[in-house]
Amino acid sequence: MSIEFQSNESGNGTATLVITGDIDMSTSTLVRTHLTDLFKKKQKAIVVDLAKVSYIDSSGIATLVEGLQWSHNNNTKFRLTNLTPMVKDVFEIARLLTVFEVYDSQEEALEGI
Amino acid sequence: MSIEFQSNESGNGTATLVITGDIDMSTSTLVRTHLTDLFKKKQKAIVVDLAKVSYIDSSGIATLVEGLQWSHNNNTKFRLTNLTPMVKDVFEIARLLTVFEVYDSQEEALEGI
Amino acid sequence: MAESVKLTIPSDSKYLCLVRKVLHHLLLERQLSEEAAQRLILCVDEACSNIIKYSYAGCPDLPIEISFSLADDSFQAKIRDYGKQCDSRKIKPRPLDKIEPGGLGTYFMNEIMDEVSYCTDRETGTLLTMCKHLKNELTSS
Amino acid sequence: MAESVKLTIPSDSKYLCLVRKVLHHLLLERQLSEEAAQRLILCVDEACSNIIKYSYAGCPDLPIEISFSLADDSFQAKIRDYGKQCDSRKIKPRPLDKIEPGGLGTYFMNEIMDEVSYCTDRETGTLLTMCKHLKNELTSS
Ligand SMILES: Nc1ncnc2c1ncn2[C@@H]1O[C@H](COP(=O)(O)OP(=O)(O)O)[C@@H](O)[C@H]1O
Ligand SMILES: Nc1ncnc2c1ncn2[C@@H]1O[C@H](COP(=O)(O)OP(=O)(O)O)[C@@H](O)[C@H]1O
Repeated sequence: MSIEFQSNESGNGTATLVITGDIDMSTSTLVRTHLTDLFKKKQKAIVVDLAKVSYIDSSGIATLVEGLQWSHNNNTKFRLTNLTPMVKDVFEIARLLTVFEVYDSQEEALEGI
Repeated sequence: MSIEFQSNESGNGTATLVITGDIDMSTSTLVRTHLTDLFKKKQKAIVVDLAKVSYIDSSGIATLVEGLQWSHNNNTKFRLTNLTPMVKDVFEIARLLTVFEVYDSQEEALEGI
Repeated sequence: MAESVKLTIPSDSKYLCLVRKVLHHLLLERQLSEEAAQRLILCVDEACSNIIKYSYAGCPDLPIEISFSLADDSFQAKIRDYGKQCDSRKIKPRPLDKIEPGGLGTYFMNEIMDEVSYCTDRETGTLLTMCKHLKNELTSS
Repeated sequence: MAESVKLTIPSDSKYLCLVRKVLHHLLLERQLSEEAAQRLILCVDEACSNIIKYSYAGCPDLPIEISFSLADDSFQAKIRDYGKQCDSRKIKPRPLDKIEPGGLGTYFMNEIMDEVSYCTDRETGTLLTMCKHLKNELTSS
Protein backbone atom coordinates (compact mmCIF):
# COMPACT_ATOMS: atom_id res chain seq x y z
CA MET A 1 0.00 0.00 0.00
CA SER A 2 1.30 3.39 -0.84
CA ILE A 3 0.29 6.58 0.86
CA GLU A 4 1.01 10.11 -0.25
CA PHE A 5 1.17 13.41 1.55
CA GLN A 6 0.89 16.92 0.30
CA SER A 7 1.34 19.70 2.80
CA ASN A 8 0.72 23.33 2.22
CA GLU A 9 1.74 26.05 4.66
CA SER A 10 0.15 29.44 4.21
CA GLY A 11 1.79 32.66 5.32
CA ASN A 12 -0.76 33.28 8.05
CA GLY A 13 0.18 30.32 10.22
CA THR A 14 -2.15 27.64 8.90
CA ALA A 15 -1.06 24.35 7.39
CA THR A 16 -3.05 21.86 5.36
CA LEU A 17 -2.08 18.22 5.09
CA VAL A 18 -3.74 16.28 2.26
CA ILE A 19 -3.42 12.52 2.67
CA THR A 20 -3.98 10.13 -0.24
CA GLY A 21 -4.23 6.40 0.40
CA ASP A 22 -5.30 3.93 3.05
CA ILE A 23 -4.30 4.67 6.64
CA ASP A 24 -3.53 1.36 8.30
CA MET A 25 -0.86 -0.17 10.50
CA SER A 26 1.69 0.05 7.66
CA THR A 27 1.12 3.74 6.92
CA SER A 28 -0.05 5.38 10.16
CA THR A 29 3.51 5.97 11.38
CA LEU A 30 4.09 8.05 8.26
CA VAL A 31 0.96 10.06 9.07
CA ARG A 32 2.36 10.57 12.56
CA THR A 33 5.70 11.82 11.20
CA HIS A 34 3.99 14.33 8.93
CA LEU A 35 1.84 15.57 11.80
CA THR A 36 4.76 15.97 14.22
CA ASP A 37 6.64 17.92 11.55
CA LEU A 38 3.74 20.33 11.23
CA PHE A 39 3.30 20.66 15.00
CA LYS A 40 7.01 21.45 15.39
CA LYS A 41 6.50 24.44 13.15
CA LYS A 42 4.12 25.96 15.71
CA GLN A 43 1.28 26.63 13.33
CA LYS A 44 -1.86 28.40 14.50
CA ALA A 45 -3.96 25.73 12.83
CA ILE A 46 -3.49 22.37 11.13
CA VAL A 47 -6.16 21.08 8.77
CA VAL A 48 -6.04 17.44 7.72
CA ASP A 49 -7.86 16.76 4.45
CA LEU A 50 -9.09 13.16 4.28
CA ALA A 51 -10.96 13.34 0.95
CA LYS A 52 -8.69 10.73 -0.59
CA VAL A 53 -8.53 8.39 2.37
CA SER A 54 -10.98 5.61 1.68
CA TYR A 55 -9.82 3.42 4.56
CA ILE A 56 -8.69 4.09 8.13
CA ASP A 57 -8.13 1.62 10.94
CA SER A 58 -7.61 2.01 14.70
CA SER A 59 -3.94 2.89 14.26
CA GLY A 60 -4.95 5.76 12.00
CA ILE A 61 -7.58 6.92 14.45
CA ALA A 62 -5.03 6.67 17.27
CA THR A 63 -2.64 8.86 15.30
CA LEU A 64 -5.31 11.52 14.82
CA VAL A 65 -6.19 11.32 18.52
CA GLU A 66 -2.53 11.99 19.25
CA GLY A 67 -2.70 14.98 16.94
CA LEU A 68 -5.68 16.25 18.88
CA GLN A 69 -3.77 15.89 22.14
CA TRP A 70 -0.73 17.73 20.73
CA SER A 71 -3.04 20.47 19.54
CA HIS A 72 -4.37 20.94 23.06
CA ASN A 73 -0.84 21.06 24.48
CA ASN A 74 0.38 23.46 21.79
CA ASN A 75 -2.65 25.67 21.59
CA THR A 76 -2.94 24.84 17.90
CA LYS A 77 -6.25 24.31 16.18
CA PHE A 78 -6.52 20.79 14.73
CA ARG A 79 -9.28 20.21 12.23
CA LEU A 80 -10.35 17.41 9.91
CA THR A 81 -12.13 17.87 6.58
CA ASN A 82 -13.72 15.86 3.81
CA LEU A 83 -14.24 12.59 5.63
CA THR A 84 -15.18 9.82 3.18
CA PRO A 85 -18.14 7.63 4.21
CA MET A 86 -15.90 4.83 5.49
CA VAL A 87 -13.75 7.18 7.56
CA LYS A 88 -16.80 8.95 8.93
CA ASP A 89 -18.37 5.63 9.86
CA VAL A 90 -15.26 4.54 11.75
CA PHE A 91 -15.18 7.83 13.68
CA GLU A 92 -18.84 7.33 14.52
CA ILE A 93 -18.37 3.78 15.74
CA ALA A 94 -15.53 5.07 17.93
CA ARG A 95 -17.80 7.93 19.09
CA LEU A 96 -15.13 10.43 18.12
CA LEU A 97 -17.00 12.41 15.50
CA THR A 98 -17.99 15.03 18.08
CA VAL A 99 -14.62 15.01 19.83
CA PHE A 100 -12.83 16.29 16.73
CA GLU A 101 -13.57 19.50 14.86
CA VAL A 102 -14.83 18.13 11.56
CA TYR A 103 -15.59 20.27 8.49
CA ASP A 104 -17.01 19.63 5.05
CA SER A 105 -14.31 21.48 3.13
CA GLN A 106 -10.86 23.05 3.55
CA GLU A 107 -12.42 26.50 3.13
CA GLU A 108 -14.85 25.96 6.01
CA ALA A 109 -12.10 24.49 8.17
CA LEU A 110 -9.91 27.54 7.59
CA GLU A 111 -12.66 30.09 8.20
CA GLY A 112 -12.13 32.45 11.10
CA ILE A 113 -8.66 31.25 12.03
CA MET B 1 -16.70 -11.43 -12.59
CA SER B 2 -19.37 -9.71 -14.57
CA ILE B 3 -19.32 -9.27 -18.32
CA GLU B 4 -21.57 -7.05 -20.38
CA PHE B 5 -22.59 -7.07 -24.00
CA GLN B 6 -23.97 -4.37 -26.19
CA SER B 7 -24.90 -5.29 -29.73
CA ASN B 8 -25.87 -2.94 -32.43
CA GLU B 9 -27.29 -4.06 -35.77
CA SER B 10 -27.29 -1.54 -38.56
CA GLY B 11 -29.76 -1.62 -41.43
CA ASN B 12 -27.10 -2.55 -44.00
CA GLY B 13 -26.34 -5.99 -42.62
CA THR B 14 -23.51 -5.24 -40.21
CA ALA B 15 -23.55 -5.93 -36.51
CA THR B 16 -21.24 -4.66 -33.80
CA LEU B 17 -20.74 -6.48 -30.52
CA VAL B 18 -19.14 -4.43 -27.75
CA ILE B 19 -17.88 -6.58 -24.88
CA THR B 20 -17.09 -5.11 -21.47
CA GLY B 21 -15.29 -7.21 -18.87
CA ASP B 22 -12.81 -10.05 -18.59
CA ILE B 23 -13.21 -12.98 -20.96
CA ASP B 24 -12.26 -16.10 -19.05
CA MET B 25 -13.60 -19.60 -18.48
CA SER B 26 -16.58 -18.21 -16.56
CA THR B 27 -17.64 -15.74 -19.22
CA SER B 28 -16.52 -17.14 -22.58
CA THR B 29 -19.69 -19.24 -22.98
CA LEU B 30 -21.68 -16.00 -22.81
CA VAL B 31 -19.48 -14.53 -25.53
CA ARG B 32 -20.17 -17.65 -27.59
CA THR B 33 -23.94 -17.29 -27.13
CA HIS B 34 -23.86 -13.68 -28.24
CA LEU B 35 -21.80 -14.58 -31.29
CA THR B 36 -24.04 -17.48 -32.34
CA ASP B 37 -27.07 -15.19 -32.02
CA LEU B 38 -25.46 -12.72 -34.40
CA PHE B 39 -24.37 -15.42 -36.85
CA LYS B 40 -27.92 -16.82 -36.91
CA LYS B 41 -29.12 -13.48 -38.19
CA LYS B 42 -27.01 -13.90 -41.34
CA GLN B 43 -25.23 -10.60 -41.16
CA LYS B 44 -22.84 -9.51 -43.88
CA ALA B 45 -20.29 -8.56 -41.26
CA ILE B 46 -19.79 -8.89 -37.53
CA VAL B 47 -17.41 -6.55 -35.74
CA VAL B 48 -16.33 -7.40 -32.19
CA ASP B 49 -15.15 -4.38 -30.22
CA LEU B 50 -12.69 -5.39 -27.50
CA ALA B 51 -11.80 -1.91 -26.18
CA LYS B 52 -13.18 -2.74 -22.76
CA VAL B 53 -11.78 -6.23 -22.49
CA SER B 54 -8.65 -5.98 -20.38
CA TYR B 55 -8.22 -9.74 -19.97
CA ILE B 56 -8.72 -12.74 -22.25
CA ASP B 57 -7.66 -16.34 -21.70
CA SER B 58 -7.47 -19.37 -23.99
CA SER B 59 -11.20 -20.06 -23.67
CA GLY B 60 -11.89 -16.56 -24.94
CA ILE B 61 -9.45 -16.97 -27.80
CA ALA B 62 -11.04 -20.34 -28.62
CA THR B 63 -14.44 -18.68 -28.78
CA LEU B 64 -13.19 -16.06 -31.21
CA VAL B 65 -11.52 -18.79 -33.30
CA GLU B 66 -14.89 -20.49 -33.47
CA GLY B 67 -16.40 -17.20 -34.61
CA LEU B 68 -13.79 -17.04 -37.34
CA GLN B 69 -14.66 -20.56 -38.48
CA TRP B 70 -18.38 -19.79 -38.53
CA SER B 71 -17.63 -16.68 -40.54
CA HIS B 72 -15.86 -18.79 -43.18
CA ASN B 73 -18.78 -21.24 -43.31
CA ASN B 74 -21.37 -18.46 -43.48
CA ASN B 75 -19.55 -16.12 -45.80
CA THR B 76 -19.75 -13.42 -43.13
CA LYS B 77 -16.96 -10.99 -42.46
CA PHE B 78 -15.68 -11.32 -38.88
CA ARG B 79 -13.53 -8.49 -37.62
CA LEU B 80 -11.98 -7.49 -34.31
CA THR B 81 -11.30 -3.92 -33.20
CA ASN B 82 -9.68 -2.00 -30.39
CA LEU B 83 -7.55 -4.73 -28.87
CA THR B 84 -6.19 -3.65 -25.49
CA PRO B 85 -2.46 -4.31 -24.92
CA MET B 86 -3.12 -7.48 -22.91
CA VAL B 87 -5.51 -8.93 -25.49
CA LYS B 88 -3.15 -8.05 -28.32
CA ASP B 89 -0.27 -9.68 -26.50
CA VAL B 90 -2.23 -12.91 -26.01
CA PHE B 91 -3.16 -12.99 -29.71
CA GLU B 92 0.50 -12.47 -30.54
CA ILE B 93 1.72 -15.26 -28.27
CA ALA B 94 -0.86 -17.53 -29.93
CA ARG B 95 0.32 -16.28 -33.35
CA LEU B 96 -3.25 -15.41 -34.26
CA LEU B 97 -2.89 -11.68 -34.79
CA THR B 98 -2.44 -12.18 -38.54
CA VAL B 99 -5.09 -14.89 -38.78
CA PHE B 100 -7.86 -12.51 -37.70
CA GLU B 101 -8.84 -9.28 -39.41
CA VAL B 102 -7.89 -6.75 -36.74
CA TYR B 103 -8.69 -3.02 -36.93
CA ASP B 104 -7.93 0.01 -34.81
CA SER B 105 -11.49 1.34 -34.66
CA GLN B 106 -15.07 0.36 -35.39
CA GLU B 107 -15.12 2.85 -38.27
CA GLU B 108 -12.10 1.26 -39.97
CA ALA B 109 -13.52 -2.20 -39.41
CA LEU B 110 -16.79 -1.22 -41.07
CA GLU B 111 -15.19 0.52 -44.04
CA GLY B 112 -15.96 -0.93 -47.44
CA ILE B 113 -18.41 -3.56 -46.27
CA MET C 1 -24.18 -23.06 1.69
CA ALA C 2 -20.93 -21.52 2.83
CA GLU C 3 -18.06 -21.50 0.40
CA SER C 4 -14.74 -20.62 1.84
CA VAL C 5 -11.74 -18.82 0.50
CA LYS C 6 -8.45 -19.04 2.36
CA LEU C 7 -5.62 -16.59 2.27
CA THR C 8 -2.26 -16.93 3.99
CA ILE C 9 0.00 -13.91 4.25
CA PRO C 10 3.35 -13.27 5.92
CA SER C 11 3.05 -11.25 9.14
CA ASP C 12 4.10 -8.04 7.45
CA SER C 13 1.74 -5.09 7.59
CA LYS C 14 2.33 -4.41 3.91
CA TYR C 15 0.05 -7.39 3.16
CA LEU C 16 -2.91 -5.96 5.05
CA CYS C 17 -4.17 -4.14 1.98
CA LEU C 18 -4.17 -7.43 0.06
CA VAL C 19 -6.34 -8.97 2.76
CA ARG C 20 -8.71 -6.02 2.51
CA LYS C 21 -8.81 -6.28 -1.28
CA VAL C 22 -9.65 -9.98 -1.23
CA LEU C 23 -12.39 -9.57 1.35
CA HIS C 24 -13.80 -6.53 -0.43
CA HIS C 25 -14.01 -8.56 -3.64
CA LEU C 26 -15.81 -11.43 -1.91
CA LEU C 27 -18.25 -9.22 -0.03
CA LEU C 28 -19.22 -7.07 -3.00
CA GLU C 29 -19.74 -10.19 -5.13
CA ARG C 30 -22.28 -11.14 -2.47
CA GLN C 31 -24.14 -7.87 -2.86
CA LEU C 32 -23.12 -6.55 0.52
CA SER C 33 -23.41 -2.78 0.85
CA GLU C 34 -20.14 -0.87 0.78
CA GLU C 35 -20.63 0.28 4.39
CA ALA C 36 -21.31 -3.20 5.72
CA ALA C 37 -18.36 -4.54 3.73
CA GLN C 38 -16.00 -1.89 5.07
CA ARG C 39 -16.98 -2.70 8.65
CA LEU C 40 -16.22 -6.39 8.24
CA ILE C 41 -12.98 -5.52 6.48
CA LEU C 42 -12.03 -3.27 9.41
CA CYS C 43 -12.48 -6.14 11.88
CA VAL C 44 -10.33 -8.54 9.89
CA ASP C 45 -7.67 -5.89 9.39
CA GLU C 46 -7.61 -5.11 13.13
CA ALA C 47 -7.31 -8.79 14.00
CA CYS C 48 -4.37 -9.24 11.62
CA SER C 49 -2.71 -6.05 12.89
CA ASN C 50 -2.92 -7.36 16.45
CA ILE C 51 -1.33 -10.66 15.41
CA ILE C 52 1.51 -8.76 13.76
CA LYS C 53 1.99 -6.51 16.81
CA TYR C 54 1.41 -8.92 19.69
CA SER C 55 1.42 -12.60 18.69
CA TYR C 56 4.38 -12.29 16.35
CA ALA C 57 5.84 -9.19 18.06
CA GLY C 58 6.83 -7.57 14.78
CA CYS C 59 8.54 -10.54 13.13
CA PRO C 60 7.48 -10.05 9.51
CA ASP C 61 7.67 -13.50 7.92
CA LEU C 62 5.47 -15.75 10.01
CA PRO C 63 2.17 -17.02 8.62
CA ILE C 64 -1.26 -15.55 9.22
CA GLU C 65 -3.92 -17.90 7.87
CA ILE C 66 -7.27 -16.35 7.16
CA SER C 67 -10.39 -18.13 6.00
CA PHE C 68 -13.54 -16.38 4.88
CA SER C 69 -16.87 -18.20 4.76
CA LEU C 70 -19.85 -16.49 3.25
CA ALA C 71 -23.25 -18.06 3.58
CA ASP C 72 -26.49 -16.43 2.46
CA ASP C 73 -27.06 -14.81 5.81
CA SER C 74 -23.77 -14.89 7.63
CA PHE C 75 -20.10 -14.08 7.39
CA GLN C 76 -17.38 -15.88 9.26
CA ALA C 77 -13.67 -15.13 9.40
CA LYS C 78 -11.22 -17.47 11.06
CA ILE C 79 -7.75 -16.12 11.65
CA ARG C 80 -4.98 -18.41 12.78
CA ASP C 81 -1.51 -17.53 13.98
CA TYR C 82 1.35 -19.61 15.34
CA GLY C 83 2.77 -16.99 17.68
CA LYS C 84 2.67 -16.16 21.38
CA GLN C 85 -0.51 -17.17 23.08
CA CYS C 86 -2.03 -14.95 25.71
CA ASP C 87 -4.90 -15.05 28.12
CA SER C 88 -7.80 -13.98 25.95
CA ARG C 89 -9.34 -12.17 28.92
CA LYS C 90 -6.42 -9.77 28.62
CA ILE C 91 -7.39 -8.89 25.07
CA LYS C 92 -9.83 -6.13 25.66
CA PRO C 93 -10.72 -2.64 24.52
CA ARG C 94 -10.16 0.41 26.69
CA PRO C 95 -13.21 2.35 27.92
CA LEU C 96 -14.24 4.79 25.19
CA ASP C 97 -14.83 7.73 27.51
CA LYS C 98 -11.10 8.17 27.98
CA ILE C 99 -10.01 9.89 24.78
CA GLU C 100 -6.55 8.51 24.04
CA PRO C 101 -4.78 6.56 21.33
CA GLY C 102 -4.96 2.76 21.37
CA GLY C 103 -7.37 0.14 22.52
CA LEU C 104 -9.75 0.73 19.63
CA GLY C 105 -9.03 -2.33 17.48
CA THR C 106 -10.69 -4.86 19.76
CA TYR C 107 -13.45 -2.35 20.46
CA PHE C 108 -14.28 -2.24 16.72
CA MET C 109 -14.25 -6.04 16.51
CA ASN C 110 -16.60 -6.44 19.46
CA GLU C 111 -18.85 -3.59 18.37
CA ILE C 112 -19.24 -4.72 14.75
CA MET C 113 -19.19 -8.52 14.98
CA ASP C 114 -21.83 -10.72 16.56
CA GLU C 115 -19.23 -13.16 17.81
CA VAL C 116 -15.53 -12.77 18.56
CA SER C 117 -13.81 -15.71 20.19
CA TYR C 118 -10.18 -16.57 20.77
CA CYS C 119 -9.15 -20.18 21.07
CA THR C 120 -5.68 -21.12 22.36
CA ASP C 121 -6.54 -24.74 22.89
CA ARG C 122 -3.67 -25.93 20.67
CA GLU C 123 0.08 -26.27 20.85
CA THR C 124 1.04 -22.90 19.43
CA GLY C 125 -0.80 -19.80 18.45
CA THR C 126 -4.37 -18.73 18.46
CA LEU C 127 -7.47 -19.22 16.36
CA LEU C 128 -9.72 -16.20 16.31
CA THR C 129 -13.25 -16.71 15.02
CA MET C 130 -15.47 -13.77 14.16
CA CYS C 131 -19.06 -14.05 12.93
CA LYS C 132 -21.64 -11.63 11.67
CA HIS C 133 -25.27 -12.22 10.68
CA LEU C 134 -26.00 -10.46 7.45
CA LYS C 135 -29.78 -10.20 7.31
CA ASN C 136 -29.96 -6.43 6.97
CA GLU C 137 -26.60 -5.78 5.41
CA LEU C 138 -27.41 -6.85 1.88
CA THR C 139 -28.05 -4.22 -0.75
CA SER C 140 -30.38 -6.56 -2.59
CA SER C 141 -32.15 -9.51 -1.08
CA MET D 1 14.25 -13.82 -0.12
CA ALA D 2 11.01 -15.35 -1.26
CA GLU D 3 7.89 -14.48 0.65
CA SER D 4 4.88 -16.53 -0.17
CA VAL D 5 1.20 -15.79 -0.24
CA LYS D 6 -1.27 -18.66 -0.39
CA LEU D 7 -4.78 -18.57 -1.72
CA THR D 8 -7.29 -21.40 -1.68
CA ILE D 9 -10.44 -21.11 -3.78
CA PRO D 10 -13.31 -23.48 -4.50
CA SER D 11 -13.13 -25.04 -7.98
CA ASP D 12 -15.69 -22.63 -9.40
CA SER D 13 -14.67 -20.49 -12.34
CA LYS D 14 -16.23 -17.45 -10.72
CA TYR D 15 -13.22 -17.32 -8.40
CA LEU D 16 -10.70 -17.05 -11.23
CA CYS D 17 -10.95 -13.27 -11.24
CA LEU D 18 -10.08 -13.22 -7.54
CA VAL D 19 -6.95 -15.25 -8.26
CA ARG D 20 -6.03 -12.78 -11.00
CA LYS D 21 -6.66 -9.82 -8.71
CA VAL D 22 -4.45 -11.22 -5.94
CA LEU D 23 -1.61 -12.04 -8.29
CA HIS D 24 -1.90 -8.69 -10.04
CA HIS D 25 -1.62 -6.94 -6.67
CA LEU D 26 1.48 -8.94 -5.70
CA LEU D 27 3.21 -8.51 -9.04
CA LEU D 28 2.62 -4.78 -9.33
CA GLU D 29 3.84 -4.28 -5.75
CA ARG D 30 7.04 -5.87 -7.00
CA GLN D 31 7.37 -3.35 -9.82
CA LEU D 32 6.68 -5.87 -12.54
CA SER D 33 5.56 -4.30 -15.80
CA GLU D 34 1.89 -4.64 -16.60
CA GLU D 35 2.65 -6.83 -19.62
CA ALA D 36 4.89 -9.21 -17.72
CA ALA D 37 2.34 -9.37 -14.91
CA GLN D 38 -0.52 -10.16 -17.29
CA ARG D 39 1.45 -13.02 -18.83
CA LEU D 40 2.10 -14.65 -15.47
CA ILE D 41 -1.53 -14.10 -14.51
CA LEU D 42 -2.61 -15.80 -17.74
CA CYS D 43 -0.57 -18.91 -16.90
CA VAL D 44 -1.99 -19.24 -13.41
CA ASP D 45 -5.52 -18.66 -14.70
CA GLU D 46 -5.07 -21.34 -17.38
CA ALA D 47 -3.74 -23.83 -14.85
CA CYS D 48 -6.72 -23.24 -12.54
CA SER D 49 -9.15 -23.47 -15.46
CA ASN D 50 -7.69 -26.83 -16.42
CA ILE D 51 -8.07 -28.10 -12.86
CA ILE D 52 -11.71 -27.03 -12.86
CA LYS D 53 -12.34 -28.65 -16.26
CA TYR D 54 -10.27 -31.81 -16.03
CA SER D 55 -9.07 -32.69 -12.53
CA TYR D 56 -12.36 -31.81 -10.86
CA ALA D 57 -14.50 -32.34 -13.98
CA GLY D 58 -16.73 -29.36 -13.26
CA CYS D 59 -17.47 -30.04 -9.60
CA PRO D 60 -17.48 -26.48 -8.20
CA ASP D 61 -16.66 -26.85 -4.50
CA LEU D 62 -13.38 -28.70 -4.31
CA PRO D 63 -10.24 -26.89 -3.23
CA ILE D 64 -7.60 -25.38 -5.47
CA GLU D 65 -4.59 -24.32 -3.41
CA ILE D 66 -2.33 -21.76 -4.97
CA SER D 67 0.90 -20.42 -3.56
CA PHE D 68 2.82 -17.52 -5.02
CA SER D 69 6.47 -16.94 -4.18
CA LEU D 70 8.17 -13.82 -5.36
CA ALA D 71 11.88 -13.48 -5.00
CA ASP D 72 13.93 -10.61 -6.36
CA ASP D 73 14.54 -12.32 -9.64
CA SER D 74 12.00 -15.11 -9.89
CA PHE D 75 8.35 -15.94 -9.64
CA GLN D 76 7.01 -19.32 -8.66
CA ALA D 77 3.42 -20.53 -8.55
CA LYS D 78 2.49 -23.87 -7.05
CA ILE D 79 -1.01 -25.08 -7.75
CA ARG D 80 -2.37 -28.09 -5.93
CA ASP D 81 -5.58 -30.00 -6.57
CA TYR D 82 -7.04 -33.15 -5.04
CA GLY D 83 -8.82 -34.38 -8.16
CA LYS D 84 -8.26 -36.96 -10.87
CA GLN D 85 -4.64 -37.53 -11.69
CA CYS D 86 -3.57 -38.03 -15.25
CA ASP D 87 -0.45 -38.91 -17.13
CA SER D 88 1.29 -35.56 -17.41
CA ARG D 89 2.60 -36.53 -20.85
CA LYS D 90 -1.03 -36.34 -21.99
CA ILE D 91 -1.25 -32.73 -20.93
CA LYS D 92 -0.02 -30.98 -24.00
CA PRO D 93 -0.79 -28.15 -26.36
CA ARG D 94 -2.00 -28.73 -29.90
CA PRO D 95 0.23 -27.67 -32.79
CA LEU D 96 -0.38 -23.98 -33.44
CA ASP D 97 -0.51 -24.29 -37.21
CA LYS D 98 -3.91 -25.91 -37.03
CA ILE D 99 -6.22 -22.99 -36.41
CA GLU D 100 -8.95 -24.37 -34.16
CA PRO D 101 -10.36 -23.74 -30.72
CA GLY D 102 -8.73 -25.43 -27.73
CA GLY D 103 -5.29 -26.62 -26.75
CA LEU D 104 -4.00 -23.11 -26.15
CA GLY D 105 -3.92 -23.03 -22.33
CA THR D 106 -0.98 -25.36 -21.93
CA TYR D 107 0.69 -23.72 -24.91
CA PHE D 108 0.59 -20.36 -23.10
CA MET D 109 1.97 -21.91 -19.94
CA ASN D 110 4.87 -23.56 -21.74
CA GLU D 111 5.56 -20.52 -23.89
CA ILE D 112 5.56 -17.98 -21.06
CA MET D 113 7.03 -19.90 -18.13
CA ASP D 114 10.59 -21.13 -17.79
CA GLU D 115 9.48 -24.25 -15.98
CA VAL D 116 6.16 -26.11 -15.92
CA SER D 117 6.11 -29.41 -14.08
CA TYR D 118 3.29 -31.67 -12.95
CA CYS D 119 3.83 -33.95 -9.99
CA THR D 120 1.37 -36.73 -9.20
CA ASP D 121 3.65 -38.45 -6.76
CA ARG D 122 1.05 -38.32 -3.98
CA GLU D 123 -2.15 -40.07 -3.01
CA THR D 124 -4.62 -37.80 -4.72
CA GLY D 125 -4.39 -34.91 -7.08
CA THR D 126 -1.59 -33.04 -8.69
CA LEU D 127 0.93 -30.37 -7.81
CA LEU D 128 1.78 -28.10 -10.69
CA THR D 129 4.87 -25.92 -10.31
CA MET D 130 5.54 -23.04 -12.66
CA CYS D 131 8.60 -20.80 -12.51
CA LYS D 132 9.71 -17.71 -14.31
CA HIS D 133 12.97 -15.76 -14.05
CA LEU D 134 12.25 -12.08 -13.82
CA LYS D 135 15.52 -10.42 -14.77
CA ASN D 136 14.14 -8.38 -17.65
CA GLU D 137 10.55 -8.10 -16.59
CA LEU D 138 10.96 -5.45 -13.93
CA THR D 139 9.97 -1.89 -14.72
CA SER D 140 12.59 -0.59 -12.33
CA SER D 141 15.64 -2.44 -11.15
N1 LIG E 1 -3.48 -11.12 19.14
C1 LIG E 1 -3.22 -10.62 20.38
N2 LIG E 1 -2.32 -11.23 21.18
C2 LIG E 1 -2.03 -10.73 22.40
N3 LIG E 1 -2.60 -9.63 22.93
C3 LIG E 1 -3.49 -8.97 22.18
C4 LIG E 1 -3.85 -9.42 20.88
N4 LIG E 1 -4.78 -8.56 20.40
C5 LIG E 1 -4.98 -7.63 21.35
N5 LIG E 1 -4.21 -7.86 22.44
C6 LIG E 1 -4.19 -7.05 23.70
O1 LIG E 1 -5.40 -6.30 23.77
C7 LIG E 1 -5.15 -4.90 23.86
C8 LIG E 1 -6.18 -4.11 23.08
O2 LIG E 1 -5.97 -4.29 21.67
P1 LIG E 1 -6.51 -3.23 20.66
O3 LIG E 1 -7.92 -2.90 21.07
O4 LIG E 1 -6.34 -3.75 19.28
O5 LIG E 1 -5.68 -1.90 20.89
P2 LIG E 1 -4.14 -1.55 20.74
O6 LIG E 1 -3.52 -2.62 19.93
O7 LIG E 1 -4.16 -0.23 20.04
O8 LIG E 1 -3.64 -1.49 22.13
C9 LIG E 1 -3.75 -4.72 23.32
O9 LIG E 1 -3.10 -3.60 23.90
C10 LIG E 1 -3.07 -6.04 23.72
O10 LIG E 1 -2.59 -5.98 25.04
N1 LIG F 1 -5.17 -30.49 -15.00
C1 LIG F 1 -5.35 -31.36 -16.03
N2 LIG F 1 -5.76 -32.64 -15.80
C2 LIG F 1 -5.95 -33.49 -16.81
N3 LIG F 1 -5.75 -33.19 -18.11
C3 LIG F 1 -5.34 -31.96 -18.42
C4 LIG F 1 -5.12 -30.97 -17.40
N4 LIG F 1 -4.73 -29.85 -18.03
C5 LIG F 1 -4.71 -30.10 -19.35
N5 LIG F 1 -5.07 -31.38 -19.60
C6 LIG F 1 -5.12 -32.02 -20.94
O1 LIG F 1 -4.30 -31.27 -21.84
C7 LIG F 1 -5.06 -30.82 -22.97
C8 LIG F 1 -4.61 -29.44 -23.40
O2 LIG F 1 -5.02 -28.48 -22.44
P1 LIG F 1 -5.16 -26.95 -22.85
O3 LIG F 1 -3.97 -26.58 -23.65
O4 LIG F 1 -5.43 -26.16 -21.63
O5 LIG F 1 -6.38 -26.86 -23.87
P2 LIG F 1 -7.92 -27.19 -23.75
O6 LIG F 1 -8.25 -27.27 -22.30
O7 LIG F 1 -8.56 -26.04 -24.42
O8 LIG F 1 -8.10 -28.47 -24.48
C9 LIG F 1 -6.51 -30.87 -22.53
O9 LIG F 1 -7.37 -31.07 -23.61
C10 LIG F 1 -6.51 -32.03 -21.53
O10 LIG F 1 -6.68 -33.25 -22.20
